[in-house]
Amino acid sequence: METELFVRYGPALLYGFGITILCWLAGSIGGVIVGFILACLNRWGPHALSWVIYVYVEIIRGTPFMIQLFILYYGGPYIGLVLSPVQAGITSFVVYGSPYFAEIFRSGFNAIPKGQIEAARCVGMPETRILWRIILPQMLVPITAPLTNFFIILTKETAILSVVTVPELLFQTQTMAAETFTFVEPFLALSLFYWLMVLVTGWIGAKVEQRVTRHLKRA
Amino acid sequence: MSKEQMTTTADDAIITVRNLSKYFDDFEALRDITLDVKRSEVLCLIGPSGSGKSTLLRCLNFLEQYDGGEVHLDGELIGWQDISHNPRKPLSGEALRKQRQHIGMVFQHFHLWPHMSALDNVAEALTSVKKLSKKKAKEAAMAALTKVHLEDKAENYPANLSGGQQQRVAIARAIAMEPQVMLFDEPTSALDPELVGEVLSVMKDLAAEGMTMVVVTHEMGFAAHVADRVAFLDSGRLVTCVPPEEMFGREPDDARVRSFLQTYRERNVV
Amino acid sequence: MSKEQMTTTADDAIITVRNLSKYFDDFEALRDITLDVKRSEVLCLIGPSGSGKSTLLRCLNFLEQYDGGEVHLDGELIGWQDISHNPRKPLSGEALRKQRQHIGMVFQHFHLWPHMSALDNVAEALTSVKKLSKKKAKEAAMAALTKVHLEDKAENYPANLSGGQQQRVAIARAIAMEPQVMLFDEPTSALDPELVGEVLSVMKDLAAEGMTMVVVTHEMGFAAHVADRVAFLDSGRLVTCVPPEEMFGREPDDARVRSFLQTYRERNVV
Amino acid sequence: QADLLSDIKAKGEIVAATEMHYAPFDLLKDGEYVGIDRDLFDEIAKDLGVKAKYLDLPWNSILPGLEAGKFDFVVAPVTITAERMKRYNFTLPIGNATVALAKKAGDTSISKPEDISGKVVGTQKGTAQLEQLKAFSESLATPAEIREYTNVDEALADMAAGRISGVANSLPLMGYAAVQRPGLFELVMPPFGDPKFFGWVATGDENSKSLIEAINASLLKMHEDGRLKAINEKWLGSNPDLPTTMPDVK
Amino acid sequence: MNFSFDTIWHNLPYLLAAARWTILISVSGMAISLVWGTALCATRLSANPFLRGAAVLYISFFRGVPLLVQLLLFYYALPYVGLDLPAVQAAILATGLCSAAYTAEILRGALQSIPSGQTEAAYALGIPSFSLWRRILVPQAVRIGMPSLVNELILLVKVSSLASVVGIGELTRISQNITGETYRPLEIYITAAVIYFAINWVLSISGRLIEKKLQIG
Ligand SMILES: Nc1ncnc2c1ncn2[C@@H]1O[C@H](COP(=O)(O)OP(=O)(O)OP(=O)(O)O)[C@@H](O)[C@H]1O
Ligand SMILES: Nc1ncnc2c1ncn2[C@@H]1O[C@H](COP(=O)(O)OP(=O)(O)OP(=O)(O)O)[C@@H](O)[C@H]1O
Ligand SMILES: [Mg+2]
Ligand SMILES: [Mg+2]
Repeated sequence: METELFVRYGPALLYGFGITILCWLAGSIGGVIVGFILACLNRWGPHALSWVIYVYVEIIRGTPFMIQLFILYYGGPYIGLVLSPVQAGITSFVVYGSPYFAEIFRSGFNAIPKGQIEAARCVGMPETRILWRIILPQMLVPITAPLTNFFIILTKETAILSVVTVPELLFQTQTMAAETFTFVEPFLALSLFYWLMVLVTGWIGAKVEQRVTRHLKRA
Repeated sequence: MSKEQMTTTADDAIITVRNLSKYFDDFEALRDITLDVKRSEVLCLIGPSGSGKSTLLRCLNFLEQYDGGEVHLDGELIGWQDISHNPRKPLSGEALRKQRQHIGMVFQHFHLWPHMSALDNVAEALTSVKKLSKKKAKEAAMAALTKVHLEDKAENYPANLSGGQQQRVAIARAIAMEPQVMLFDEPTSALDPELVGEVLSVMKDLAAEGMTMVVVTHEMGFAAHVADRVAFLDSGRLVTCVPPEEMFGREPDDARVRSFLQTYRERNVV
Repeated sequence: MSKEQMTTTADDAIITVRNLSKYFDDFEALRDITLDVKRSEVLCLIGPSGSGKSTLLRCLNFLEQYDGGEVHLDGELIGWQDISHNPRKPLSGEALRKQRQHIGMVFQHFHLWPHMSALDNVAEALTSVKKLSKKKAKEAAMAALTKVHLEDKAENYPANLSGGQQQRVAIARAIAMEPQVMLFDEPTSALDPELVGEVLSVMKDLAAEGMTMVVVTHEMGFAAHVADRVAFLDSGRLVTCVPPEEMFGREPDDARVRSFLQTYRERNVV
Repeated sequence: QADLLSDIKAKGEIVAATEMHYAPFDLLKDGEYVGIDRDLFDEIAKDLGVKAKYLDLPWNSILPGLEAGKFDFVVAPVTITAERMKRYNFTLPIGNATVALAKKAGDTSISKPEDISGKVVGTQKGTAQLEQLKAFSESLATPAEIREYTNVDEALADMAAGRISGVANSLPLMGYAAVQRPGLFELVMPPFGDPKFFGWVATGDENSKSLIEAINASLLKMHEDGRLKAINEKWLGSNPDLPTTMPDVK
Repeated sequence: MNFSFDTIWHNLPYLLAAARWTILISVSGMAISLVWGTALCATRLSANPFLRGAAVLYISFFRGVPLLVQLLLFYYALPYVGLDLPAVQAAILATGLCSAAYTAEILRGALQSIPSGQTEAAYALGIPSFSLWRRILVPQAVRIGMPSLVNELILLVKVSSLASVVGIGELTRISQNITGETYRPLEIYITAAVIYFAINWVLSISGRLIEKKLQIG
């Protein structure tokens, strides 16, 4: 183990970590929002729209992120869509994540007993209010874990952004590996950074879960 | 049909049900029900298990999309956009919501929201529908809970309440909204005799304030005491609908009703 | 406490409850309950809502881990490994399972499995616990459903059953297992008078076959007809436990019991 | 003391890894591994009297795999540099690794390497060619902006998409790209920077020494009997001038 | 841009051949993921604090370390402790074991929304815990969690591309190689995407069918 490597590449690695976090946060939060909108439109929107959403979900979910990103970044200019690497990275991240999130939300909707929604309708609650107050808090019970899962998966999908020269973490560690012919150290650094992100994500997930399952704990 | 009948409806009928029918796939749950509920009346629905009492109640606020016939509340067609059109198209969510605001319901299985405390269960609709301030809503909710003697359990989640306590929260949730019409589906099934008495007196107060009520019940004593009229359902059909004295006071005409009431009579001579 | 008491227990007691107490956080749900249930006896538990009836029942098969005292079934301590040890350690899942096989239970909220048809709900434990073949289990399940008049709804899922039908499935599920002891938590709350009569006769048959039953109920008529003894609970305490004639036949001694029964009496003079 | 060569001979098989993604040295054509490396190494295996088995691995895992002993030898072209020689045993040069530039076909603004001055040029990250390009760019009046890609394909794709004006990589590679997509890419002559060479590598320890010697001997034989020339002409259309001794590296 | 269908047509057989590896690895991985994931979930919820802790540790390790690193560990590090797995087995094991951690969490989430009364009913009948899981908990958890499970399985199909680091010529790898020869990345990648889509669509449709079948009522 050559520790002075970390001193030499530390700044670059940290910079890459920053870019990774930026893309991850922007992409996954955007993905959650788009996914949620898709799931809602699918449930409450017009019937024709749910077909469009179905096709979108299946196609985007069914194809690899690397290829989507490649097509967006290198194919985009042919139709006049010229994006910078980080722009392309975040955009494709939002697009890529949204169908997964939409499916997770769909499963959440399905988990709420029908009777509770009927009860809410009977007191005349508006549908949006039902969504926020009755459905959402309860659907977080079954979906917090899958959501956490997918946030964690996305931390690692950021590595693919290196394909379009986004200077993220993997990009930096690859430089480190190539320039110094060490393998253990760069991968160790890489794993450590991802592990940190996963740890924090997992911790937040657990906290959210604790909160949303309060009512299930019997005294 | 019906158009003419409707116009002949007595003025004081708030709910009119005409030739209502409802299928679950092939199973005929309700057949050709015609029934009026007058303003401020308390109508009790009795009948054997599976006879369609809950289904009828659920059709009244369109929780079940009925297949044939019509239900009017205050002259307004419930649920469907237009009856002449075939197939029928249901109203939009918003329009349905408007209609349902006037109809309260207590479910057979309570359907409390498990993630909210008893108080929040009651207060929720007060803020979101009646637009009361948080504080006002909580006060009103507390008042409703007090009516059903649950003031000391206001902070419990439904999972931490006994069966009867849950049922009382459900009742409080519905009456707090002060609807024009209340639909009760076995509101006392989980209650002890004392509380049945209490709920009965709450309902009597409501009736005195002019609320219309349709109550499904298995407690004949309850029906006898609280109802203006009692309707007997069997296998999805309305067998009879008469004042309680006629239903319980003398030997009923209908053989089905007679045998239904008999076991009850025998057992309750304690 | 208890050790000596236990040995003095009458030989024919199948369930012995000694100084049972149970807290939910700070709330004392049961206090110092001591009670015997004799073999083949039918014991009814009555009392106001929230008095601890369900909790007591749930302690008997250790669905609630009681905090103090002990429950024995046929001389065997229920739930805990060893009472002298502090804090108490519950039995392993397997040992608990063995104990619970002898104790059937019908829940206040039924707790049917929503993804199984009525028939499968009843047949499930017959295959997985009694190790009957699929075919045998279905036959036995069908027989149990027939007892509660549900043969034509065997293929329905719980969501497609009426409240009373669900309750009957829950009863069928428990009695099909032919346990030594049955715990019923308001088994007739969703049933109409006729069916109450039917269930009553099913229970009488079971009693005749020697089954011991503990029944929580709000129907005094039911208690009067079916019970060997009636226990009255109030605020977690056992107020009295006497034969039904004593409870209902004459004016009860205890003021609490008296006021409890009064409303009921008044209302049921139909 | 283990000896790799005798182990290989005893097995009768040498397992060699490469990334089949570096035309014209290594490529996958119609599902089969072909290229200069393949042709050369087949001959060498024949000389050694063993069968050659080829593995395709991404570049990232080739050197770790070699060190973990998952295979015997690397037949991917590795640019011979001083730093790498400290860690691995290289064979004699098997290809020219000098940097050359490719531009988009028809781009008249570039006619010689110096014309990249002030333009954006892409190359593969972590390569010796990148170092060369950097040095070259610094020597220009206005240096070029250099963009690093994980793979040369992506650099080429980005040039086709119009984001960059040139792609720099080893001469054979750029030449091959220009031949494959004549309407799209064009080679800019001459190559620039220090002359560099590709070699193959084995682990840096003692027991691979004898294998390297045997392969070197075989390579020299191919220099003499014209097989090397024939193979290079087949793939490149020309014969690079490869040294027969280990080149001097700084 | 001149899009070359010839290139696609010419290379399709090789891409399809490579897809066989993708399918082999991902389908075997799925089997491990589902079976082991369910067991892991049960362990995670067990009353025994040691078992529970072990499951938590397992999940945090396999979710925390990038799969690439896990795979490299399985393939390159295990030989040092005397376990030399062939590349395909290493890839299947690594993807399956890693995915199981996610599957376990999905199931755990779904299980939490099954009302506890149903478990109590099973307890009261003396139903053994294996039957409780197999007949009552898992079918309902699968119904609720199915969309998330399909998500996970689809991700598993895609992540099988990492098997290339241990020398397996699966779909992504081969399409990259072909790109290196033809210099036509868009054509080849789009074709690969279509193949991935076809595989994943089968998964997704099966998922929806199962979901429908398990729908209550
Ligand atoms: N999990 C819990 N946490 C806190 N309090 C509880 C919990 N379960 C029950 N309680 C309280 O314990 C008391 C006894 O409850 P229990 O369910 O035994 O009543 P019960 O006699 O069955 O009433 P009912 O006739 O209404 O079903 C009630 O006041 C209830 O609020
Ligand atoms: N969703 C459904 N699908 C199929 N059949 C149904 C459905 N809901 C109810 N049923 C059937 O319709 C009939 C009437 O049900 P309903 O719930 O109205 O009965 P009920 O009179 O309220 O009975 P109870 O007194 O037992 O609650 C029953 O036989 C029931 O099995
Ligand atoms: Mg009903
Ligand atoms: Mg109770």
